Amino acid sequence: MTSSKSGILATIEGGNEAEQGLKPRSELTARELMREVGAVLRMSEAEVAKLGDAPDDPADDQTMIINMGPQHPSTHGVLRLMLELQGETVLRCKPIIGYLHTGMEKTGEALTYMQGGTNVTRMDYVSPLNNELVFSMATEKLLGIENEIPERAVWMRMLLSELNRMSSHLLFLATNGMDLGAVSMMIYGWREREEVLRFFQKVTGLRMNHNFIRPGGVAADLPEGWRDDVLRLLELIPPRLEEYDTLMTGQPIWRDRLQGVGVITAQEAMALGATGPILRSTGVAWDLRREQPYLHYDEVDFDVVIGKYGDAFDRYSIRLNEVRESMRIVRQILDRMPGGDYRIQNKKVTPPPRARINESMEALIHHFKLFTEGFKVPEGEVYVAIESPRGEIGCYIASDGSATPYRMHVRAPSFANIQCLPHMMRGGLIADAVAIISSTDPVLGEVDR
Amino acid sequence: MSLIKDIQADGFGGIPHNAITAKLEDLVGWARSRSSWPASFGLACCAIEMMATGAAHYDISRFGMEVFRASPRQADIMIVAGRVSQKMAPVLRQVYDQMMEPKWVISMGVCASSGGMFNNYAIVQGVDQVVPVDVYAPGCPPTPETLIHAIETLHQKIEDGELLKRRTATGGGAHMHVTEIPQGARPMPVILGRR
Amino acid sequence: MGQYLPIVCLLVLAALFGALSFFASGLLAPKRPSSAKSAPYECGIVPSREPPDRFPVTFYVVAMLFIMFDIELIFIYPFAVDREFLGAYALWEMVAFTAVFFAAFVYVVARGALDWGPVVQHRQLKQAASETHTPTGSVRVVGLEGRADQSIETAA
Amino acid sequence: MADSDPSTAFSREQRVVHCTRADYVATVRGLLADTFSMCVDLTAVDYLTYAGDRSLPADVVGERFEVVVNLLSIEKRERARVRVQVPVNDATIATLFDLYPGSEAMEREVYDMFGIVFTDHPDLTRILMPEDWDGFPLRKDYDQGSIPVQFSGDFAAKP
Repeated sequence: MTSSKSGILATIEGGNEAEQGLKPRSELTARELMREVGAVLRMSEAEVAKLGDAPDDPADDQTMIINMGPQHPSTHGVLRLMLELQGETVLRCKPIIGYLHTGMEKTGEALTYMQGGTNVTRMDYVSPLNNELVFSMATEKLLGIENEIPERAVWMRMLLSELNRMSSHLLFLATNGMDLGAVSMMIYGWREREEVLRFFQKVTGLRMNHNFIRPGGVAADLPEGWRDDVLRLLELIPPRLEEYDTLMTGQPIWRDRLQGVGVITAQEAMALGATGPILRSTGVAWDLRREQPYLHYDEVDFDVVIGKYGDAFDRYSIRLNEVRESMRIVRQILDRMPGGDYRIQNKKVTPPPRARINESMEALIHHFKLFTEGFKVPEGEVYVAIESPRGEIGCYIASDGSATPYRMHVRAPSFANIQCLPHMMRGGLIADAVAIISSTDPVLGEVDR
Repeated sequence: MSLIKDIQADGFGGIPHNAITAKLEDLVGWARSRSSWPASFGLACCAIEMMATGAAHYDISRFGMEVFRASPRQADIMIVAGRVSQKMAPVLRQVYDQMMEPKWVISMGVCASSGGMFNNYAIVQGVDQVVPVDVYAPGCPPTPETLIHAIETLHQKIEDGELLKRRTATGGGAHMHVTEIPQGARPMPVILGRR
Repeated sequence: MGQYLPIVCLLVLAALFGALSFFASGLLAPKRPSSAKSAPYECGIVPSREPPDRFPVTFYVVAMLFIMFDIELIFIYPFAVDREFLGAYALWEMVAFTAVFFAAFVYVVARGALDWGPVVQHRQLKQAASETHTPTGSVRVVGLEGRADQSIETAA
Repeated sequence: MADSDPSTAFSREQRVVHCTRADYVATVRGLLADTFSMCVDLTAVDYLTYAGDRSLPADVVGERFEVVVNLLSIEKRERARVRVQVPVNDATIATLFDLYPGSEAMEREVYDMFGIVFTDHPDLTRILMPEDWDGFPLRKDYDQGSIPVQFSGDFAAKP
């Protein structure tokens, strides 16, 4: 039913999404309430009754449902949480998403494989290079050329993906600090992130949304002097991380705010499909770079960082130490970066260099066909998953032989991690709710796609 | 006296513009432009660049915008940073309505300005269909320098804007104010003053 | 008389500044009253149901405690200003006065008025042995700083 | 790898399990018992205008919709993909919520985008689109909704 009232003001009422919202207890049947109180996991009736806050008759509704809405400083973008509160204790929580739904999967079906990178890179805009990597690897697996990518391109992809993991975790440290009151942490976190972004700008030309990793390799070669830029980065950041340790890890206030908050067990994390630092904080050492190695991750040695308690403090320490691990990997990549070309020399996939177009007619035809129509990908469907800073990001492409993917679906780690929020927030305070949202480090661009 | 009633009705706008009050208008314009606080309306990738502009390296607190007010009650400029989806448009309009006068809007990034590369069902093709926009910042995402340039343009516009009543009898000049959208009418364009 | 002049000037300036800033916003801001501006700010959502007017009692208890101790402080100010003049007797009077309040404070804290919200239990994860995935290669356990029970030895 | 389960096929050396809607939950329950403890992704594909051949095994008849479930076994470090055909006139399929609670939101997204109804799903409402949005955007017959670019070169056809 199209909304009857016309004009701008009519759309305002449409914003409360009654159907998707959290219903007050008086409108819920006992069974629905039993399910919601046990959050997503099917708890047995006995366990839920033990929780004790399902009122005998929902009529005398002591609780208050408020909106931690789309425009809120601590929801990391446009996540909206409807919280049911008893005083300051959170009883139930329902994440409502879709406020940044951009129809990227529909747009992905209209763009050719060459242009797909620009669309995918805007999903997880905090680690764009990992999106492009998973899209390019899926396309290459469909083309069947995933083993013929030149060595230099593979190592460059690893270098950029690890540096992007560092910049993404630095952003997490900044916003996590600011959410919990350490406002100056925002400035420190961004000061380091600017250094990494400056390197990205020098290599890819852009600070974000680079579209640099493309099917067949990377878009351009590393500029001169990239090695001492990376070395400067590797000397600059470790002492800064020591500063973070003294500013945050060592402080009793920080520990009390994060320890024992948002606890999740391994079974719950696996049942909810949470991956990445959330799964590793429960002690399960599942890191795709180690368990299902892609690129050359089996040739570099690094530690998989896991936690023991499954709470927000573990997730914070995991991400802080993953920056150190990434730097260790980058140091090894520096020594092993081979020469050679940076893109596969298969004419059907890689456009010819600009200079050759003036000389040979064939290069001009290839150039024209690749950029107007794009290359055709054989039929089939494939699912490729890599380890992004937030967890397992997967790209499922079904191709019907034409130059545009028939169906392009990206499995976003934050989408599953956000579904753990109701489970982790149950019984905590609102201030803990802020800490828990920030500890799952959601990026709404990839949640809503 | 009609002057007192005008002042009560429209505050500063009620005083007629003349040689004496011109300096007062410049003072008020300067004061407003140098201490305008942005409402953080961070939606997508542009929000990350907006935060980078707020952080230490580019630091817009040099221009008086050092704190991003979360609640619209204390904000003067709304920076729409990111793509506005169909589900988000009512929320954007509601937050804009709840902002206190005088208020301005910077549409940051091509997605906010014109729908950008997402010309599809889900994105509002240009945020000026929802809120009247004063300055458009190009780029995807605009680098912090571009955003600072957009902020500077807006500051210049705030300073030059007319506040006092003009000689409306002869139609010369006009108020610089945003007329409230009456119930159910098409959105009214922003009437800009011509000195 | 002369010694009171600075105080009077300060008072006048304060009153002037207060009035000026009060009326300036009325003068400078164009008046555009609208229903949205008077509505409560719900992060951009128009609430479909009003919030219930009943608030849990714990807010009320904390408010009362604040008022009680605030007024106690107000009584201490005049004593603090003139303690030499008042001598030792007033000092002991003040100590008795404070002791009475302190007793009330101890009783209130003992009754648990100040422990706000759920007590955070450091729940140690009961790790089902079979479930844990046997990691290949080197694994590093972090997040152990300041944990209550340090008995957990780090994994291999 | 258990070869006994119904029609295991391979796409680009990835294990794919085809099954019918009837024994969909049973197949997934079998995989769950066989250490596939994590449902990583649940999505759907609309094969209305599919040109190529869908490499379906002989006994599976291709319907318009196809629900694709990606499972992950942390023990055996393997992935499996379950593909189920769903006809368009009766676009309903059982929910996996009892086996994998995490699939609740993914099923809501598939319902929101394709209109496939998941029977006895605890909370089947739209998740990405606004409440009163009619139509299912990711269906192939739902047009992309893009506004024609004003400058089209032929000046005569100015709107």
